Amino acid sequence: MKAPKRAYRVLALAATAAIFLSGCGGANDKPAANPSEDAVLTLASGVEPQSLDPAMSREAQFVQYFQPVFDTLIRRDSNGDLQPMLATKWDIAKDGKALTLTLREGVKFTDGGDVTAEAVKGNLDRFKAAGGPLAGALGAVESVDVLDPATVKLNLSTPDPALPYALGGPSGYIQSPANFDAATVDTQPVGSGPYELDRSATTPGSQYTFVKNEDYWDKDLVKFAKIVIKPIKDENARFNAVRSGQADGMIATAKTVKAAESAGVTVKMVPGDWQGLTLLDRAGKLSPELGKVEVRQAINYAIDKDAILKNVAQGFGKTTSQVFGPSSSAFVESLDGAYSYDVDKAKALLKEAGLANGFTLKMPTSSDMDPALAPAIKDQLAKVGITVDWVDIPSAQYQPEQQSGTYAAAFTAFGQPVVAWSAVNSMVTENAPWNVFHSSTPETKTLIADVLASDEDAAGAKLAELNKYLVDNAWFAPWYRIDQPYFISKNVTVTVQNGQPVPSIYNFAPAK
Amino acid sequence: MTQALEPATAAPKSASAQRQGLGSRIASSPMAAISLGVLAFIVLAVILAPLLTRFDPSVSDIGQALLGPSPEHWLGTDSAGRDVFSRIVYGGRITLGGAALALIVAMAIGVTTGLFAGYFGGALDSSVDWVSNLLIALPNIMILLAVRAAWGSNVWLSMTVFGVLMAPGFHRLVRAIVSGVRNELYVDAARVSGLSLTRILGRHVLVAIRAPIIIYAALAGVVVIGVQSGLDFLGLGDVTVPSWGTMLNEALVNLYIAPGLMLWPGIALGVVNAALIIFGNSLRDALEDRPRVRRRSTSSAKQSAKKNDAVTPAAPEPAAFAGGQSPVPGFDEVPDGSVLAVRGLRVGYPSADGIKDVVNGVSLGVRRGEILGLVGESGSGKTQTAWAILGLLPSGGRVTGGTIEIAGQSLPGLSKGAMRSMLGKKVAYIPQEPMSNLDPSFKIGFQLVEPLRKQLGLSAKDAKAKALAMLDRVGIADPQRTFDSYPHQISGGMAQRVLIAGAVACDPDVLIADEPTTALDVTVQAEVLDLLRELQKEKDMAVVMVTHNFGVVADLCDRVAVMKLGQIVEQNTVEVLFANPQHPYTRMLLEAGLEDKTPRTRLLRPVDEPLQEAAL
Amino acid sequence: MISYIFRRIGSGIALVAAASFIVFALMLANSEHVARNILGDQASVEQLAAKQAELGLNDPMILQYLHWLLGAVQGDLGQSWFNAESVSYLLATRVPVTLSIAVGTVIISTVISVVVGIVAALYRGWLDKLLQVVSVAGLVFPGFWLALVLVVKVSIDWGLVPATGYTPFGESLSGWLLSLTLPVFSLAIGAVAGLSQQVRSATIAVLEMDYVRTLRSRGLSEASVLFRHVLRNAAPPTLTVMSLNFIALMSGAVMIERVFALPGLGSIAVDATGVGDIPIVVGAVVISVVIVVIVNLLIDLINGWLNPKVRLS
Amino acid sequence: MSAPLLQVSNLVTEYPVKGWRKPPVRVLKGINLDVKAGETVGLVGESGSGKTTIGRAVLGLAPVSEGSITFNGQDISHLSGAARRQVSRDIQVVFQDPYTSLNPAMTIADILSEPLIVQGKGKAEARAKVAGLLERVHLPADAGTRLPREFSGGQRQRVAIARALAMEPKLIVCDEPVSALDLSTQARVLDLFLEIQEQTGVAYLFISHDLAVVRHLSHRVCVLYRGEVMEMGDAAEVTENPKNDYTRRLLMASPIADPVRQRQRRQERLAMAATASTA
Repeated sequence: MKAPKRAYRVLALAATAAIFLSGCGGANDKPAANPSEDAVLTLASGVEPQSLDPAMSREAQFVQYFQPVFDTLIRRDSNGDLQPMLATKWDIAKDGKALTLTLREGVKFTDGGDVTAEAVKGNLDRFKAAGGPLAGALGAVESVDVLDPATVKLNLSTPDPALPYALGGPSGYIQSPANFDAATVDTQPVGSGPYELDRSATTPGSQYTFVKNEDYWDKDLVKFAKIVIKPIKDENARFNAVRSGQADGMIATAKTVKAAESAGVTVKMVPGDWQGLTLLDRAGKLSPELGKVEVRQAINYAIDKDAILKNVAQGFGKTTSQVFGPSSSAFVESLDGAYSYDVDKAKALLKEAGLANGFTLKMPTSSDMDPALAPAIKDQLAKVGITVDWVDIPSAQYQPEQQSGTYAAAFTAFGQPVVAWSAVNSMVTENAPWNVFHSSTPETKTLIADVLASDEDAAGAKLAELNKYLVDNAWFAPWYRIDQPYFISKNVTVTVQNGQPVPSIYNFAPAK
Repeated sequence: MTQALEPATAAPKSASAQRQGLGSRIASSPMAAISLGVLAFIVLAVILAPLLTRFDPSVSDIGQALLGPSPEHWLGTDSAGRDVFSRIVYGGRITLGGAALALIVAMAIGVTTGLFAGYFGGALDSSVDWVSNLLIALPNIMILLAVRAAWGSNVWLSMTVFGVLMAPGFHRLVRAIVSGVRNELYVDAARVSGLSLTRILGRHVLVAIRAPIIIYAALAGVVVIGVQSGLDFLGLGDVTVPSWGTMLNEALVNLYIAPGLMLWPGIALGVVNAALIIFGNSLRDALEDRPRVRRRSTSSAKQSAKKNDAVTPAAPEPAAFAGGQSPVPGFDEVPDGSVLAVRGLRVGYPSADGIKDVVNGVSLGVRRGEILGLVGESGSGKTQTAWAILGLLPSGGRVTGGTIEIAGQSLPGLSKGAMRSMLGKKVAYIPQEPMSNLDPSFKIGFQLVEPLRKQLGLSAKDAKAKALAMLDRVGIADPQRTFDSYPHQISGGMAQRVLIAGAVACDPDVLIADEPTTALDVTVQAEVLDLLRELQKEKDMAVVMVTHNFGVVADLCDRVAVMKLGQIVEQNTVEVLFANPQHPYTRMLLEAGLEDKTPRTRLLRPVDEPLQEAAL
Repeated sequence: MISYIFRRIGSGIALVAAASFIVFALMLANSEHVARNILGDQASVEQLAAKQAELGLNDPMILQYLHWLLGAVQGDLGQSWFNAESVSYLLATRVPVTLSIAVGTVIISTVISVVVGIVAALYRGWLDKLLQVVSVAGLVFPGFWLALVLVVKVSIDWGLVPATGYTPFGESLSGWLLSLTLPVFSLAIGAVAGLSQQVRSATIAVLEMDYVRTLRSRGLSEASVLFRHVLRNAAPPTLTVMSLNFIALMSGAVMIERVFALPGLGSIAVDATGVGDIPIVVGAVVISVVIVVIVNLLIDLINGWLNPKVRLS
Repeated sequence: MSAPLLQVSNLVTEYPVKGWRKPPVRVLKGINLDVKAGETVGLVGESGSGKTTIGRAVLGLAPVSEGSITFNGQDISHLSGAARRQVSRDIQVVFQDPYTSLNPAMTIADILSEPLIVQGKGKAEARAKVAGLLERVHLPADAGTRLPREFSGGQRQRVAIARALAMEPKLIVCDEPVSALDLSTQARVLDLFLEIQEQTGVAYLFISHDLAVVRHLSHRVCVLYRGEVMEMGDAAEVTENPKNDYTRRLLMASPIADPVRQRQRRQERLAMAATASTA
């Protein structure tokens, strides 16, 4: 392809006439005059925000749409450690039932108002009451007291080890109280962040433009004159945007990495989801077979994780048997190898459970899953005698279907939060949204209670114990943790954000 | 997916074009036969999938993923380690089966409603039409996705729904043909024969729409396959069943690590699409491009038989008297001073066995102020001779021999531009059927003014004045009104006057009139003949009057030439020829006339009759 | 004439009402996961129930439809459930994209088809055969496949046009043209295949008409015969195919929109249908039916103008 | 005198006109005529005179708005369905256009046997009858296996006549059956009509625009103009000494295949037109 390139171009130019001439100089061949002054960061996002109201916001990929406008109370640095932002200091009460925040003084919203304790209280109250997607993150917060203009106290009904970390995300976005009741609260966000939304250069579903907040209190966080985020759902289209210089960053999948490298795109990796089966019905309500621990263990042994990791995740990741990631305090390294591929053992376990002749397991699948996964799982479970009956679900309904209690098990991919409690709260506690059948055993109850009763250091050990219990009892059948690729163009540099599939806005900088 | 289908594309011009069995038509077109063969082969392979493949299309071995072709896996394996060949073969069951289902549903609905709506018309027609407008206006993709969201992923369900959405295409196609067929005389004949409605619809109407439906279905098949595999490709289908679309979807996911996966499902889709399109197109061409016997509207049927020779000759009516008699001496005489002189003219058309001559050495000449009648039955080549003189033979036809001279200018070999400048000014043409010879889309005035400006270089104003004067001259009572009318707003007699005005407007030396009164009522005919006679005198033109009517010849012509099977058999002045016909054919023609015959007696000797016409 | 237009508009309104009802009913048939889709996987059961009630999903279907209809007749298509914007605004941002693609495709494919079809009709023979082969080839390759190839070659390897996205007309004319070039081209190739055949057939049919011979006999130039008389008479069936192509493009361009990340009507409708954003889906259907009705009316009026015989009284 | 076979009394046919409250078009304005058994009645008129509509009304293909059509004593004006099919045994048709009156997709034998089978004849019986019919119209026996397109116009018209004869009708409506044929073919088909009438005693309602053809075949002639009967009477009388002005005009307008006599006739016609316009 190298030699005739010039000829192609000449031909094409001749053939396609003048209209191209005016638009030929793309972003790629124009060196930025002064990167820090007028640099533009263009990101191709895989998601599109439903609303720019913080109360309606979500974690993960969505943060890139909110971080430019809103400061969080606490900032998660790229390691996932907490750093001061609007709050300069935070203290957890001894019994874990209160969190006191000391606020930075002199910070102003872009509408001119001050960031005060009242404003923070207003935001927290509103976030909890609005019933947004993450309202549960403040579930433990009973009330918020304004102690003085620079201090707020969050009173908790029960200890919540994940709360400070949560305040580094959506529940910690602070918007101007003047905007609370504005009709445009969803579309014209007003915060104290490093950038402001330029509504005139914004088209929902196609482009969101943020311009530099000239008066921002921390100049170090403002590295671009403008940030443009384009929601592009199709990975190929995102990749084309980055390859052709129309975008500087994008979230990707393992299967594109090789092509990206050969196209000269920089590939960054961050520890990502754990993938595998979630054995939702460990209580055996829907599928009595799954109620038996031997069966769940057999499923863990039956899957050739290495083969799937190699083929589907292209080897970018590490096999595991636990749902907690290395950066969380619940992580127990040895549990990664708790279940290794062993067909005979799986068969033996099934026999032990009285299911020597196997059984049928109905699971949902959708086009969002890698096409190789469903057949591979079916094939491998068939080898131990379990027949998988895949039911095709339209991709948008896939996750709701999993949570609807229709299926005893499902293929899932979950993030591995830095704070272990977040994972517990999402998957293990009795009313956790992903504990679909509200499974609970005396052991889990005790361990969870112990975790909440312990201080930070002791909690780690208890969480590890809970982890071990979940692995031993095979509540899940994790296969591996993937490395999540993120592609950037030559125009920017980035530091990946631990615990988040895409880097935070603060992590980007113009290339020198 | 973005292909729209229009019934008219697939429909032949008329149901009466179907004068040949469907099977033989397919067989007669090699492209159609080959593409049908390819389709049949693929369908057979897909049906026999279990015999052809050694692997279950959905059994995977992830350890064997993305292998290249091997004796075991002929086309390699996919990203889950499934055998690509068996997935292609089994996938065809879903893709082609789904398409077939959609087509069957669309046909079942569309053909039924089209049949009844087209046959009965009225309120039934308009209500079905409204529903079909609704279905066309509904965005197909959204409906399919909504159905999928409502009732789950199921290729058979969604293809059934898609069939319903496609039904309007068949409905419109069938409705249009049936409402045409309904007025065909053979349907009337069937009704008069006492056939029941179901029998008429089944035996007479359905037969006429069979070929167009098949053509349309072939092209609609391409659309269905496109939509179905497109949806699967986008991940909007059922991923648990193998189809060519889901294979493409898998290929897209693995685009950068195994681009080859695109290949086989792509080829399968391409081959089927190409076969369908080529089948449809060549079947349609077989319908359209055959030598066509023109369809006549009921009102113009009078001249229909004569029109046969206006077309690439079909089997000519067998002459009542077997040929063989040599032409009467003087048959090829070209009078001195002829302003139009044709010598040894031959006109040929390509046929299966090379060029076939339909005009076979015709010589004739006309002097200024003289009217020559060119008489003959259908297939005699008289119209072909007229067109050859004008240089306006239909596509395929050409002068294969002889010379034509008009006003000293030798025509064959003349450049197109030079010929064009002769037309209208040196030689002009009055056609047979007035209505079909005026462009229905333009006002009459425009059609008169346009050539005046072009040929005489008149200004718009002068051309209009001249056109109005001409209309007045040909006896049109209100020239301005006619000038501003569209052709369908005036009567046939008036239209013929307009055409005569157009022909003589540039004062041509020679006027070729091809059966100018055949389509007219007899009273109008008399008036038009009077007009022609006057104009000819006034402008001192040489006129060739092509006709089959000896009465017209007797009324108008000075001399007459009798044509038979592409040759002139006798030529003389009218007085001599009518009084003393020499050639047996001329005699037979005159004898067949009804003048001076005793009513209710036989016209011909019965003995030789069955023999001749039996010679098919 | 005026009464004809009014009658057509009336029938169009009935079409819109029927279409919206059908889609509404279909969408409501599976709306159980809408709240979950809106609130995400971390939402609690109580939150879901509250959302469900807030959206009115607990009301009887007919009531929900009437509620929507009441708003719609006042020009209010409601609020998207998945986006904070009003349906009208969201669709207003999408319609120009889709119209640009659809109109562009129709124009380009028509220009090419008319040239190709007429050349084929005039010269027949091997040239005709060749053009037929080429046009068949255009249908063999699916548009999305073509688009995938084109984007890599033309945009990425050669850098001639942007690989993704849509530049609004108002922002930059050249940007707008460039962003449309590839999508329109990949759609037009398929459209040309069908349309050029149609033009060819129609042209051949008109060329065989008696009046063409008569016009030639008056010494009119071939160009005048062809471009004035033949084209005008061949136009109505061609226009009908064009309008059907256009209708198909209103939602059928979704694959191309996906490949080029174009924010068109098709992609928003597909996404909205998937997640169950009923106001958007119904709104999109209403918009596209309205456009279809308008286009059909225009085509019929043009056909009437072209063909005085069917001119509507 | 016996009752006529066909009695058309005060026949009015109207067609609705598209559009709101537009009055219907009156194509026939009270036609009276009759056909006796074994008789040929010629209907002559120019286009728009309504002659074809009369034939179609008799055949049940055009509506009877007012008046009545009686056949064999039975009022057949408004028959439908089975009753109409019963009558069709006795009233048959030969249409104008030999190219569209035969179904192009059916063989001649199928075309001819179809009405027989419909009327309850067995297949074998029908086939046997087809051979006889072909013979009667002087077509070779093997013609039955062929398709209409393999025949010339005249031969097709013979097939159409055979089809009409298949039912052994009492009346055949002949709607311009020879106007699409060449002169020599026309002569042979006219001879066939005469021959068949001699053999079977069938009555003809013979519709044509050509006065000469009508005169040659008919016992009585009926001249139509714009939906009204101008003149009806003995064929020779009407066609040679017309009483009606219109009939006279019609007669004078048709040219004679003899230059001398035609010149005379032309003079007469022009003179007549001149007096008409001065009058």
